[in-house]
Parts: sequence; C-alpha cells; structure tokens
Amino acid sequence: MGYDPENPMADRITDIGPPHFEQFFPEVVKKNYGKWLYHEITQPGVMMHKSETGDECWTVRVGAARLISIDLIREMCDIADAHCDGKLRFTTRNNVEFMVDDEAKVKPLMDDLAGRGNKFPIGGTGASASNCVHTQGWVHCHTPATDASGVVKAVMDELFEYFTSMKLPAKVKLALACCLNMCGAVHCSDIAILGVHRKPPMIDHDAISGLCELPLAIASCPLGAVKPAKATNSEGEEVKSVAVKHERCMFCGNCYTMCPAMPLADPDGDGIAILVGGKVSNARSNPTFSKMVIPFLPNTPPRWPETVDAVKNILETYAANANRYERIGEWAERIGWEKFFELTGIPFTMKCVDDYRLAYDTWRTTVSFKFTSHIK
Amino acid sequence: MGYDPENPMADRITDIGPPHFEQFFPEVVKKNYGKWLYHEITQPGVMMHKSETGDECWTVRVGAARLISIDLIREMCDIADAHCDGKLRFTTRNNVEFMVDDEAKVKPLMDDLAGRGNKFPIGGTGASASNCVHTQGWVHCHTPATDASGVVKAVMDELFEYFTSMKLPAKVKLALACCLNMCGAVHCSDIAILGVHRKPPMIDHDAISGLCELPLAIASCPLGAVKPAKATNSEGEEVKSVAVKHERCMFCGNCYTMCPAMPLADPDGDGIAILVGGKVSNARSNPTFSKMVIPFLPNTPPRWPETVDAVKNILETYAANANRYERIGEWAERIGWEKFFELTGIPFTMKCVDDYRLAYDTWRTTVSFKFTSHIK
Amino acid sequence: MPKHDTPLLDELESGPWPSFVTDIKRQAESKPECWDILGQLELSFKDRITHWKHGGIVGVFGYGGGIVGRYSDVPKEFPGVAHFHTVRLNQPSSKFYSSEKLRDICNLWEKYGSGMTNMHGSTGDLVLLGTTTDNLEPLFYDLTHDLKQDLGGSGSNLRTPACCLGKARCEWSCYDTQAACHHLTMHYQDEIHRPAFPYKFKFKFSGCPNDCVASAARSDFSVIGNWKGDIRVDAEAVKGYVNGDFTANGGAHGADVKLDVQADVCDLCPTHCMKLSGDKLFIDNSNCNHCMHCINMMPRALRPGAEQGATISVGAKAPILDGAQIATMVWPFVNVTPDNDFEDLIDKIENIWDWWMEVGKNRERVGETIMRVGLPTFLKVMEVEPIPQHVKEPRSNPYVFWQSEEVEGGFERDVKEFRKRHAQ
Amino acid sequence: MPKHDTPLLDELESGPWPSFVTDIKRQAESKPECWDILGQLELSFKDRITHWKHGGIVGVFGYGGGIVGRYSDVPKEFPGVAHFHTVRLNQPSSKFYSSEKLRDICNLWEKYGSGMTNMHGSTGDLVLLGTTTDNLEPLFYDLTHDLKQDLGGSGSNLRTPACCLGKARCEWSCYDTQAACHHLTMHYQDEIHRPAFPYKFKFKFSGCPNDCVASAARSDFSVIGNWKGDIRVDAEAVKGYVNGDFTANGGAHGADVKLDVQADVCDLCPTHCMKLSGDKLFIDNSNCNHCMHCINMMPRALRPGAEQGATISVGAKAPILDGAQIATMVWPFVNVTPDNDFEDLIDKIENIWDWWMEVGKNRERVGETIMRVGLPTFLKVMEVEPIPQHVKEPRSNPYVFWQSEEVEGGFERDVKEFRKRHAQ
Ligand code: SRM
Ligand code: SRM
Ligand code: SRM
Ligand code: SRM
Ligand code: SF4
Ligand code: SF4
Ligand code: SF4
Ligand code: SF4
Ligand code: SF4
Ligand code: SF4
Ligand code: SF4
Ligand code: SF4
Repeated sequence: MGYDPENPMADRITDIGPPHFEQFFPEVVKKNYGKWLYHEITQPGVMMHKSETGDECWTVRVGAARLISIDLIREMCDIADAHCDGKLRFTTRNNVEFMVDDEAKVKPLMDDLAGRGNKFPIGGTGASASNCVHTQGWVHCHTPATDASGVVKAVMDELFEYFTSMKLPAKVKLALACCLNMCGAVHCSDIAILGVHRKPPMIDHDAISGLCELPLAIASCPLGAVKPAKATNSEGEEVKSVAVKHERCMFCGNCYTMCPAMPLADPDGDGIAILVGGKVSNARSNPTFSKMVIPFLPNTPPRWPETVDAVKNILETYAANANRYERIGEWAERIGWEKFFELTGIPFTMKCVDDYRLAYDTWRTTVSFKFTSHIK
Repeated sequence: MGYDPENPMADRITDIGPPHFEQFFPEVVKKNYGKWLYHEITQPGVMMHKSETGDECWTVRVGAARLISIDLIREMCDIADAHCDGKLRFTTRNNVEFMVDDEAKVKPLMDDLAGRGNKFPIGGTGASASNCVHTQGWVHCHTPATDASGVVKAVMDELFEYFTSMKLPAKVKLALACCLNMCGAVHCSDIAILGVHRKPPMIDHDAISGLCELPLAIASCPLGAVKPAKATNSEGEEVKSVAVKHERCMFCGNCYTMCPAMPLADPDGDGIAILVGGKVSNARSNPTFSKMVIPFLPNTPPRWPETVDAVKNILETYAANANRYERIGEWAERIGWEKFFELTGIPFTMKCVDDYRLAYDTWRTTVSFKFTSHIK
Repeated sequence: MPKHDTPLLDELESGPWPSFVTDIKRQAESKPECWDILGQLELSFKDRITHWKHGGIVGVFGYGGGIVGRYSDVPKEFPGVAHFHTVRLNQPSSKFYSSEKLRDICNLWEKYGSGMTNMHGSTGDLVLLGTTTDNLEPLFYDLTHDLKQDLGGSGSNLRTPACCLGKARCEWSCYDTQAACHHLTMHYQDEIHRPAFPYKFKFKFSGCPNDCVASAARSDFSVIGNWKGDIRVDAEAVKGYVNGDFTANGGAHGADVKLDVQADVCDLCPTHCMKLSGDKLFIDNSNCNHCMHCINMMPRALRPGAEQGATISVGAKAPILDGAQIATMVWPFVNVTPDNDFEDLIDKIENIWDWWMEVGKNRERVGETIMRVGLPTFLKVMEVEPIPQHVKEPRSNPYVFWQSEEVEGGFERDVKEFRKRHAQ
Repeated sequence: MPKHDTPLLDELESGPWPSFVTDIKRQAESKPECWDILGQLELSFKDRITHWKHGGIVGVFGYGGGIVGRYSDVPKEFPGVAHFHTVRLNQPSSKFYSSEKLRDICNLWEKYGSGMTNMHGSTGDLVLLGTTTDNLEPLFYDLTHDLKQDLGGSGSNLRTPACCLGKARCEWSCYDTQAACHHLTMHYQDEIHRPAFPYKFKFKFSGCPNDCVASAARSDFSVIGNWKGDIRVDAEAVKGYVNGDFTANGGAHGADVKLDVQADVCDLCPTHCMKLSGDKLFIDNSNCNHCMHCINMMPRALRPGAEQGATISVGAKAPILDGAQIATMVWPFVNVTPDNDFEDLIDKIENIWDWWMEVGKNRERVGETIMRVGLPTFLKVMEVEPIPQHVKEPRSNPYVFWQSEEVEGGFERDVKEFRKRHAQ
C-alpha cells in the first residue's frame, strides 16, 4: 500500500533526515577514512590521493550543468556501475567525481566519459577556471534579473579551455547569482556574474490590498523608500496602497520579496553586473568580498556576448599579468585597482564608488596612488 | 596717540594678515630657497642641509614645553642674536630650531644651549621619540578630562633619553589631547594620550533655561541620549529642561560644548586612554588612525605614573621587537594585534572592540590568527 | 504536451560545455512536460524576463519547509509547468551516492515530478525541480517510506547543513566534517522542518582553513577545522621539493611546474615565519596564522598540526539588507568530536538561538542582529572572554560605553555639590 | 597677587625635560598674575578637574574669531585669572621669526596679557594665553598699528592655515608651501575673521607625501606636494649607498647605521617596483605610488620627479561626531603656483564652500557632509571625473543608485501592460 489521500496521516514518517553518508563511500574511501597522506593532481581533472595504508584513490572530476535530467543522472549511474562499484559524488561546485582504487582503472573510465560527446568534460582541478556555480534564473525563480543556466552555458563554452587545463596563475572561482539575494558565494568569488534590477518596483494597486500586508511592505525597504499612500485601482476606487520614492530606491528587490504586488523585473532595466576579486579561503590572504567593476551589462539572450567577453577579458588579463599562486583579488590588491582598470581596459565609473553603509572605509585616504591613464 | 576708548573705530586697521614669512628667513635659507639637495642628521638634534650652491644650513633642534613665558622667548631671542643673526623658527611639533650657515658655528651654539640648564634639550630628530604635541588641559580649557602640560612633562622626563638619541626603530610621534575633541593629530599618532570622560553629563536645572537653547542641546547628541524633560529647580519651580539616557551616553562631551549647564568632568570619572599605531606620512604604508589599546587610566597628578609607565612600556616593547624603519602601527600590523597585546602585556578588554559606526570592518573575518596566551 | 519552437534556446545546444537544453530535450521524450519548461524558458529568453509568479506557500502536512511553491504566469500556454514546485531533498553529507540510491530518486521523480533536477542547490540540497501541489503528499510518503529519506529546509528555519568531503578524501581535515554535519542535521530535524526563527539560519562545515564549502561566506554558523601547535613536517619530503622531485602545489599547475621553496612558500607566507636554509625548512609556529598556503604548496612535506579542532565564526550572509557579511571569528579553537556527540557545537548553537530568537527582529539574520547590538554585546551574551583575535585591530574611535558600576562613584552626581566648587 | 603654595606642581620642577612650572614661576616675578595661574592649576591638580568656566563669547569689534573667551570658576581665590582669554595671532608661514619680531610680541603681551604663551597652538597660531576683556581692543590696536599683524581664526570660519617649511629648508618640497599658505591666508582674511560657515574649515600645506604638517589628519582641505614621472636618480650616489659611504635614512639612525639597499629600500618599497642589480638601481616608475620611502632612505641619491604639483584631499577631522576622518583624495595632481595666484586651489576651495554652505548642516564638517551625501555626489558637484584613484577598492555591495534617464525606458512603467504579459 502507499499514500492514502483519504487518510493522509496514516503511518506517517517524519524527521528521519538524510541517509547516512558512510553507506555511499567507495571501498577505498571507507577503508582509508581519515588516513590520507597527500594528493597529486596528475592531469587536469584527475587526482590521486595517497593513504598511509599505501592505498590510492584516483578521482576523475567532470563538469556538469547542475540543471540536469534524471536520464543524465541515470547515465552517470551507468558509468559508476561500470567503473566505480556504483559509487560517485558531487562536489560543492556541482561537478561530478568518479573514484577508482587503481591507476589502471583511470584510462578506461576517462575513455568511457570521453566517448559520450560533450556530456562529461574532464577538468576543474587546480589552477583552472572552476565550474560556475549558479542559481535558478528564469528556469524557476520569481525575482531574477537575468537567467542563470543560459548565461553559465555561454560563459563556460567560452572558458572551456581554462576548465580543462591548469594554466591559470591560481584557482579562479566563478559564480552567478540572478539577483541581489545572491544565492551562492557570489559575494566572495574571483569572478561573479550578478543579475541586477535598475527600475523601481511598479505597484499593482488592484492586487496589493489582497496580496500584501502594507506595513510589512513598507518596513521591508532598507532605505525607507516605500511609503503608505492612497491610490485608485482600475475600478476607479480609492484603495490603501503604497508609493515608492524613486530617487531613494537602490533596486534591492526586498519589497517584492515581501509583497508580490511590487514587481521590479523589466527587460531593459534588468541586466548583469560583474564583480571580481573575492575569495573565501584563508590561504595567504583573508577571505574578501568581490568588488563591482562593471555595474551593468544588458540581458542579451541566448548567449549574452557582452557578459561573456567581459568575463573572458578579465580572466585573460589576469592570466597574462598575475604572479603564479596569486588569486585575482590578490593580484588587484598588489598592483592597485587603478592598474586593474588600466590593464583590463574596463572604464571606471561613478557606480563603482561605494556610497552605502560602510562606504568611507573604501575611499582613498592617502596620496599614494599610481599615475595611470585615468589621470589626465 | 594709540587706542582711544572714546572712539574705538578711529583709524582702525583690519584684515592685514600675518607678516610675510620671507623677512624672517636666515640669509642661508633665503639664498638657497628651493635649492636644497639633501640633508644629513649628523647627531641627535643636529641637521645639515646641503644646497646645490654648495651652501650648508646647520640646524640645532631644541625641545620646548610649548606653554612658555615671554621671558623664555626673550632668552631664545638672545641665543638667536648671539649665534643665528637673530633668526629662529618653531617646528610643527613645538620644537625650536636654531640655524647657522657654518659647521664651525654649531658647537658654540650647542654649548650655549647646554649651558642653560634643562631649558633647551637638544634632540627630536630622526629615529627618536618626538616632542609630545599637546593641548590646553587644566591650564586653559573648559572641557578637559585630564591636564596636558603636566602629563606631558611627566612623560617626556621619562622618555628623555629617547628624545636625545636616535635608537628607536623609526620615528615615534607622541601626542596628547585632553578630551575627545582631540585638538591635534592624536587620532593619527604612534602613541596618543587621550583624556576621556566616563560619566554622563549632570544637568543644572537652575541654569539650563538661561544658558542653553534646549533644541540645540538635544540635537547635539549623536546618539539621541538627550531628551526634553520637565524638571524642578532648587526654587522648587518646574522648568523646561533635558534628561540624559545614561545607557546611551558615550561621553563625547558634545552636549556640554553646546550647553554649559551639562558638565561632564569628574575627578574619578575622568582619566586617560592610550591609543597607538597611527601615522600620517605616506611612507611605505598609508596614513592610519591610532587604535585604543588601554581604555582608561586614572588621573594621578602631579606625575601620572600609570600613564607614564604605559607609554614607556609600549615604546620599549616596540624598540625591542620591531624591525628598523617600521613605525609602531606597521609593526603591530605585521605581527598581528594579538602579538602586540601579548608582547606588551597589556590586558585586552571588551572596551577595545569597536561598536561604533564602521565597527564591522574591524572584526576578524578570517580564521587566520596566532595562538597567543589569550587563547586558553 | 506539444513541442514548442525554441530557436533561441537551440543556440545553446552548440559549444563544448554540456548543454542543459539538449539534456531537457532528451528528457522530454519520456516526460513531455519538459517541452513546456523549454517553451516557457524560450518565452523568457524572448521577453528577457521571468515568467514565474511570486512563490506561493505550499508544503507537506506538518512541515514548514522543504518545498518552494512556484506557478507560471503564462499557465495557459504552458500547462505542463502551471504548477512547478521545488522539492528539496536533504543530501547525504558531502554528497557521496550509490547508483542504487540515485536511481531510486530518479524513479521517484519520474513518477511525481518533471524529471529535472539541480545536482545540487546552493545550500546543498538535492533539488527536484517542478511538481504539482497534488503530488507533494504522495511523493513525501514514498520518500519517507521507500527511500527512507527526508526533506531539507526552506523558510525561516535551520537550512540544510552542508560540509566539505573532509576525512573521506582529503588529508587536511582537522575534524570529521561529515559526522558533524550528519549528527547536527539529525539532532535538529525539528528546527529544519518547522520554522521557529526570525529568519533563515545556516550551518556549514569545512575541515580546514581552505574552506571548500565556503562556510565563511555563506553560513550563520561556520565551523572551520584548525590546529594548534606545530605544522607537521616531513624533512625528507622537504628535501624532495627543494630538489625538484615533486610538483608544486600538488600538481595544481601541471606536472612540470616545480616549487621554488624560498620564493613560492617562504616569501608568500603572510607572516614570514618560515626560513629555508639549504634543504631544511624552519617554521616559527608561534607566528603562523594557519593560512594553509605552505601546506597547499607542499602537500607531501607539510600537514596541519596534530592537535586539531575547529574555529567557529558567526554571521555570514548575502547582502540583503545591510550588506554582505563574512563570518566573524568568535570561538578560536573548539573541540569537535563524536565522542561527546558534538556537544561543544550544540551548546554554542543553542546559546545563539536562544538569544537571537529573543532579540532578533523579523527577517534579521543573526549577523545583522550582531551588527545592530555590537560585537561586544554578543560576546557578553555568549559568555566569551574578549581576545585580540576577535578583531582585526582595536577600535580607533574613542567612543566607549562605560557602565555606571565600572566607574568609581557611579553615574549619579549632585550638581549642587558641583556648583559649590565650580561657580556658574 | 600673592604667591600660593604649589606642592603638587613643584613636583614638576625636577626632571630633564623643560619645566613649565619653573618657567611660570620665573615669569611671575615680573607678572604676578602668573602666581594665580599656578594657584588655580594647583587646585586643579588637587581636585583633578578643570576650574575654567564654559567659554564665553568675547572678541574685538568686527571680528568673529581670533579670541577664545575664558573665565575662572574660582575667581575670588584667583582674581589674576578671573578673565583669562586667549588671543590667537596668525603665525607667519612655517614659523620663522626674527628676534626683533618676537620681542615686539613679548612686549605687547607683557603690557596687555599674562606673559604666558603657547608656541604654537595646534592649528598653528601663536597663542597668547590669558588676558582680560578690557585689554582686547587696546591690544588689537597696537597689534595692527605697531606690529602690523593680525589675529588668526576661531569659531565657524576659516581657521589659520599652516604649512611645513617646504622649500625653505627641505629638498623634497614639490611646491612652494609657504607662498601658498601665505597667499591664501591673505586672500581669505574675511573668511578667517568673520564666521560664515556651518562649522570650522582648515587648510594645511605639506610639500611632499611625508606630510610634515599632518594635513591629511587635520585639514578639511589638505594640499600635499606630489610628482609625476620618474624619481630623479643620482647613479653615483646610489653606488655610494651600496658601498656604505653614506648613512641610512639621512643619518636618522646615527652615523654608523648604513643602508642595505636591497633589504631596506627595495624590499620595503610597498609596490616592489625597484630592482637593484650590482650597484645599479632600476625603478619602474609607472608602478611607483609616491610613498617617499626610498627617497627618505637615500636622500643623496633620490629626489622626487621634476614634474611637480600637489594632490588635494578633503575632509580630515577629529572624531566629533561621526568619528575621525583622514582626508579623502579628490584631485590627484594639481598645478600649485604663484604664477597664477594659486587659482587652481582657489577655484576648488570656492566650489567646496559654495556647496557646503548650501547643504552643510550646523556644526557639520565638510567631511561629514560628504559622508552623509556620499563621495559620488560630492565628486559630481565638484565636476570631478571619477577615477579608480578615488577609492582603495571598488564597492563590494551591489546597491547602485541608477537614475531614470540612465535606464532605457526610464522609471515610469504601466503595471497594467505588465499584467497583460504576466498573470497575477
Ligand atoms: C572537491 C572539493 C570539496 C568538496 O567537498 O566538494 C574541493 C577539493 C579540494 N580542494 Fe578545495 N575543493 C572544493 C571547493 C573549494 C572551495 C569552495 C568553492 O569552490 O566554492 C574553495 C574556496 C574558494 C575560494 O577561496 O574562493 C576551495 C579552496 C581550496 C584551496 C585554497 C586555494 C587558494 O589558494 O585560495 C585549496 C588549496 C589549493 O588548491 O592549493 C583547495 C584544495 C583542495 C584539495 C587539493 C584538497 C585535497 O587535498 O584533496 C582538493 C582538490 C583541489 C582541486 O580541485 O584542485 N581548495 N575549494 C570542492 C571542489 C569544487 C569544484 O568542483 O570545483
Ligand atoms: C621640522 C619639520 C617640518 C616643519 O615644518 O616644522 C620636519 C622636518 C623634517 N621631516 Fe618631517 N618634519 C616635521 C614633522 C613631521 C610630521 C608631523 C608631525 O610630527 O606631527 C610628520 C608626519 C608624522 C607621521 O607620519 O605620523 C613627519 C614625517 C616625516 C617623515 C616620514 C617618516 C615615516 O617613515 O613615516 C620623514 C622621512 C624620514 O624621516 O625618513 C620626514 C623627514 C623630514 C626631514 C628629514 C625633511 C628634510 O629633508 O629636511 C626633516 C627633518 C626630519 C627630522 O626631524 O628627523 N618627516 N614629519 C617637523 C618637525 C617636527 C618636530 O619638531 O618633531
Ligand atoms: C534554490 C536556491 C538557489 C539555487 O538555485 O540553488 C535558492 C533559491 C531562492 N532563494 Fe536563496 N537559494 C539558495 C541558496 C541560497 C544561498 C547559498 C547558501 O545557502 O549557501 C544564499 C546566500 C547565503 C545566505 O543565506 O545569505 C541565499 C540567499 C538568499 C536570500 C538573501 C538572504 C540574506 O539574508 O541576504 C534570499 C532572500 C530572502 O530570504 O528573502 C533568498 C531567497 C531565495 C528564494 C526563496 C526567492 C525568494 O525571494 O523567496 C529563491 C527560490 C528560488 C526558486 O524558485 O527555487 N536566498 N540563498 C538555493 C537553495 C537550494 C538548496 O536548498 O540547496
Ligand atoms: C587652542 C587649541 C588647542 C591647543 O592647545 O593648541 C584648541 C582649543 C580648543 N578647541 Fe580645538 N583647538 C586647537 C586645535 C584643534 C585641532 C588641531 C588642528 O587644528 O590642526 C583640532 C583637530 C582637527 C580638526 O579640526 O578636526 C581641533 C578639534 C576641535 C574640535 C573637534 C572638531 C571636530 O570636528 O571633530 C572641537 C569641538 C568643537 O569644535 O566644538 C574643538 C574645540 C576647541 C575649544 C574651542 C573648546 C570648545 O569645545 O569650544 C578649545 C578652546 C580651548 C581653550 O580654552 O583655549 N577643537 N582643535 C588649538 C587651536 C590653537 C591654534 O589656533 O593654533
Ligand atoms: S539569486 Fe535571486 S533570482 Fe536567483 S535564485 Fe536566488 S533569489 Fe532567485
Ligand atoms: S527595491 Fe529595495 S530600495 Fe527599492 S523600494 Fe524596494 S525595498 Fe526599497
Ligand atoms: S582637546 Fe578638548 S580639552 Fe583639550 S583643548 Fe581641545 S577641546 Fe579643550
Ligand atoms: S556626552 Fe555625548 S553621548 Fe553623552 S549625552 Fe552628551 S552628547 Fe550625548
Ligand atoms: S576544506 Fe580543507 S579539509 Fe575540507 S576539502 Fe578543502 S582542503 Fe580538504
Ligand atoms: S600556514 Fe600560512 S602562515 Fe603558517 S607557516 Fe604556512 S604559510 Fe605561513
Ligand atoms: S612635508 Fe615633505 S617637503 Fe615638507 S618638510 Fe616634510 S619632507 Fe619636507
Ligand atoms: S616612492 Fe615608494 S613606491 Fe615609489 S619607488 Fe620609492 S619606495 Fe617604491
């Protein structure tokens, strides 16, 4: 028997949590859990982890689109069954990892993967461009300022050779979030692609009283741009509603999150901002936020050429100029942001100058600077 | 003739400004103005500046108390007349500089100065402890939380050998301000001595209506701790006055500046905070603020032993541990503030943790830190 | 459901990177509603705007999270996605799977959903993308009964915890990230499924300061492995690196990039606490700040110290509303072990929750609450002794809040007494 | 006036540093009111509190500044300081004096004041400490007629400008600090003497980035000498330093401390743009940020580049109220010369004043006004093109204020049109 609509609470099971992880470990992992000694990336996408027991775990990492079908997952399962005793894992960046316990098993596995067209690109290790973590975009969310999967596909096609090789100065972690909610570590990524709105919310006076608690909508605005106001709906009746002080709006979208009758999205208003130089690891330098270097690029489906070019330009300027082992932000800090803008040729605009809460700490309070082309 | 009280506006002269500087230049300065090539500090307090003309300007720098009498100034004039063609100058740190145009004239000048007891200590150049710039304190101001001249005398007596030698890793710029108004560059000094209040203002209900514009007094508080309130004066009459929310007060004294009926000063409440690591120059590192490392030391006239010891301890710990050419703040940044507190033995307290406007930027947002004795 | 023309999306079928369009088309053969996914997405590509309505509240009985409601704003054109709710399955720690388990999930989703997924969501859940309200209860029944697993979090509750793979396949993990993640997930099932907080709350577990699950950027409660004492050095392997026997950075730059130990390791050590003389490496561990750089560079020669634990930081979040925060270091070195059921973590978590649930405003992340009340107040409430490690630098402003009891004589004074000594 | 017992102050007569107590006692022999200075100060030492009343408004006819009123709160005990006003004399640029001039000032102060002074005040004035209201006008008369000089500033006006000694005795000055300081002081006599601003406003002039008058910390309008192009190198002198012929840092560490050019200069260069090979020094000037370190270290070998000017930064101030500010760089390289009467400075100053006097709140320093409206707004008003040099780093938050005219289609939209395409 199964679920009975007549009696939904019958033998209900809740709060059992996820399955225990250990049952999914490959033998070599279970056996050497906590015993690993060192690792070696033997070629792009292939890692060997050595255990004190002498065992070796060979991992082949494969890029994935994240938005994937059950048929594709089943295909991954077939591969795991054929080569990995039916085990596999997903990384924190949506890549897939197939593990074998013997170097000899690596090539057959790789040949199999390669034999399946462009479904399973091998790479993403070491000094490579990472898979681009991303969010929902137009595939599922209600607040996006751009698409996610489409932009990422276009960008990764262009950066492909950097994903499958390890010729960058260091890791470059890519991320996309389709709105300021930033569902991901976009705010701390080497190169971040961020969907941004640029028009204040519209107010649907017909729907607002039904859909929203006005006080919540008003309270939702961090800048107090939403004010109570009387308005007339399409029936010509006067209704309690809100008004938005446009000059105070910074397009964060929080009002829409709280009140469905205040949509912001707009084909021309929405687009993409590029942020760079963030990192999370503590290696050498502290974790830092990504900095906005391009405030806006238009939404140009299906391949967002402006965004693709911008990302590639930054990546390749970095590759050509940075020291090895230096993340993008470490490079920009070392040479100074004026040099970053000069080398990348990205125009510096007022939009890049902070004017939010902690802005003062980002202003230049020294006469030490470099004479770049910016100084006429 | 002269000033005529009957007719104060008679042949009145205004807005003539200061005398032109050039007339006060020693010959060698006038002749070589803008022609200087390099300088050499030949011994503590003595500098030779070489001109492209081959001329040399020899300067002897002398420490002064800043609070000085006309008789002492006249004595300086005698010295200038005897050795320097009647010219002398004061530095931006209240030292006096006597200049001669020939090395041979240096020794007689120095002997003369030395012959006058402890009035004219020679030093303050190069890697020395500077003269301690200071403010009015109890000698003239209405808002001080400590004295100025007295504390500085006590401190400089103790640091004397560092003023007259050049054995520190780098310049150490000392400053004192007797209240949070910080009349000086205390907020950017290597070691700063700051007078601090710790009790909220009293309210003189008898005087307030006469002395203050209540709205200004209320508006003066950055934290909105001052509120309008009715009160009864000593005549038992109800008067319009203000009340202070004690828990909101941070003792800045701005209300007292605006309203004389709100005095803060208190023998036990007032005392001294020590801030370190600020700098103004752009050499190597950017100008930075001094950081509060000791939130309070009591006012203990006439010689403020706690303050003197604290300053000396910081100075000597720095001298013993820093690299040459490294200012105190550069040293603390390099070793990490946890090491600074460990090496100086200064207890770290909650008071040193910022909770004002830009506080977040000072919190540690990395897991990179050193395991000092602070970690139990 | 009929196939739609998708000229724009078709452009995304070319190129070397895997194409989600091709993938969805393939899936559509057996799950025709996928044609409507493509159809509506094509319309969004054409209109350059989303066609999803503002999320509606849907879920399974008794749970306040795990499902994100979603409806099309053009349902007539695309009935297959009129309802398109998300189901968040709580992933196993660090996302190892057996093909058997994955196949069960695929079958479940073939039966009740669109056939499309996210492997994985940004928080860590296995995200099943697109089903109808009617399917939720049957799906949940099969999930719990047949697959013996559960939903993850959404809404103002504890979100699905996540971790790096740690000891499973990494030599640097300073505590058992998977065990900690799993234990706390089980321990807090109620908090995950039934919203009781001012806003969302997230745990993330990384085994070392490399922070491979980006916990410092994305979790209200970030647990990052760390060590005390000396970095473990294999002197022989150091020689190997000096002699160029091994690749630099564990091969991260290719097989032929060797290490210049002086330039690449010592000179890049942020604290300059390393010295190389000949082929001997000396580390002044008392000045090491555990950044991991040298260990990353020479994995065969260096390992984190033997005395291991974790550093706990609090309050990371995305920008909404007061600006993003990277987690602030609160507990420098904590013992994290299954032997005491991770009670050192649990104590701290519950202290934070008790306080935050009391003083946190609606939709205020704990990091924002700390910003509002100040770090000192938070440390006091947590009964944490302030240490210099809590700050990058001491305060530069002089605005200290003293308490009456800290000041001799207290705050109350008699102005008349004062006037006797000071004429007005 | 009688002598008072000053047991506490007497303690300050010992010790190697000059004693202001001894000095005041000596002065008291001819100016007995000095006994009351000591007497009241002794009382303050005893009571650990000031005995001055809140400053009263006093001054000379027609001026709104230059005098700071001060009255004793124990006038009966110390009648000699019952009135104790300060007179601020505008010092000559960089504080060179002739003994003749100083003697005239001493005589003036002997006649009208207490005989005590501050050489100098923190802003830069020659401060005469302690006189009575009645003496102010006669003093001012003699000052202007006989000494031919004037008062400095106080109150909400332009404060007395100050400068480093620059070209007078320093090899590094990139513009004529004294001339600039003197010219602007004369040009703005009205602004110095008659308060017309929301709050005080200060100019300070340093000849190079060493900033010997601390202008970056203390002036609303900070002018710091700077250069463009290449640091001037004397190759012979470089050899000398390499060979140890010269002292390090111009002898600042004693005659026997020599320079290790690689370690002390190249390695400490913040931009690492210097290379030493053998006894030759190469500077990649395009990467130099003009910090002065190398020049400070080898004054005989290096000098600022020949193309000289100044960098102008705005808004420095002490903490009251929003916290201290170091000046923010606004104009990277400005031509500062008497040839055009410093008009490049004057234009900028007056732009700032016009705007600040309009939008600045009462007692709001210009730096606080800029903080309130944001740097972008200020740059716009100043018609300054934004450049990366204006910031340490670009913004990390995504909160950009777009203007309607910048966005295709503008801000006005028709929600009904929207609803046609997006069902509610
Ligand atoms: C598999 C994965 C953990 C997991 O549980 O899934 C992982 C695995 C490893 N990481 Fe990582 N990291 C993983 C995400 C991360 C992240 C988080 C992220 O990408 O969002 C970070 C922080 C990113 C950041 O700093 O912005 C991260 C920062 C590092 C670093 C620090 C690099 C640096 O210099 O900053 C190292 C050390 C190194 O590579 O030198 C590292 C090193 C490693 C090592 C070498 C650890 C080991 O000894 O096995 C593993 C292989 C590295 C490689 O891919 O070259 N891992 N690593 C994640 C793979 C993601 C992917 O598929 O691309
Ligand atoms: C005389 C004076 C200028 C004046 O117009 O009065 C002056 C004069 C010189 N300064 Fe200065 N500085 C003077 C105040 C300052 C200040 C302001 C202050 O003290 O409040 C600073 C900024 C302080 C700060 O950074 O916090 C200052 C930061 C410097 C520096 C940068 C030092 C550093 O490494 O940060 C140098 C370069 C050096 O000494 O290596 C310098 C160098 C010099 C030189 C060598 C310039 C030269 O070539 O003649 C002069 C002699 C230095 C010495 O005393 O060893 N001067 N110098 C000031 C003497 C004050 C005193 O009596 O002690
Ligand atoms: C599905 C997911 C994105 C994805 O494609 O992976 C997601 C999707 C949404 N997030 Fe998120 N967030 C997701 C991970 C994150 C993360 C990353 C993380 O958890 O590591 C963040 C940044 C870290 C953080 O928590 O700050 C994140 C920060 C937000 C925020 C901003 C919260 C803040 O305090 O700044 C919002 C806005 C809100 O809560 O109203 C938000 C709100 C939303 C909503 C519910 C939209 C809304 O305004 O209500 C999105 C539903 C989209 C949909 O239709 O499915 N989401 N969200 C991620 C959850 C999947 C999973 O469970 O694994
Ligand atoms: C005399 C002097 C201190 C000294 O002993 O040298 C001084 C004395 C006073 N200052 Fe000052 N300030 C003096 C230089 C400064 C400086 C330093 C500078 O100008 O380079 C500063 C810090 C820089 C700045 O302007 O921010 C300074 C920042 C203040 C402040 C805080 C202003 C702010 O925006 O933070 C106040 C409070 C106020 O304005 O109400 C203040 C207020 C005062 C008052 C008028 C007291 C008051 O609250 O009204 C003091 C009168 C004391 C007296 O009885 O003589 N004084 N004041 C300095 C002026 C002498 C001169 O003209 O040369
Ligand atoms: S980033 Fe914004 S639009 Fe994208 S999934 Fe998250 S909430 Fe939705
Ligand atoms: S988008 Fe943000 S800033 Fe604009 S009105 Fe809505 S809540 Fe306020
Ligand atoms: S610092 Fe404060 S007390 Fe001292 S002189 Fe300035 S205003 Fe007066
Ligand atoms: S001292 Fe400062 S904080 Fe306290 S009441 Fe007065 S103005 Fe407000
Ligand atoms: S965080 Fe550390 S322990 Fe975890 S996977 Fe990354 S490197 Fe290994
Ligand atoms: S971990 Fe980092 S700080 Fe410690 S020794 Fe290695 S490189 Fe230096
Ligand atoms: S600021 Fe520069 S120019 Fe002026 S005195 Fe100091 S070193 Fe010389
Ligand atoms: S001035 Fe500073 S930055 Fe420029 S070369 Fe010299 S040391 Fe380097």
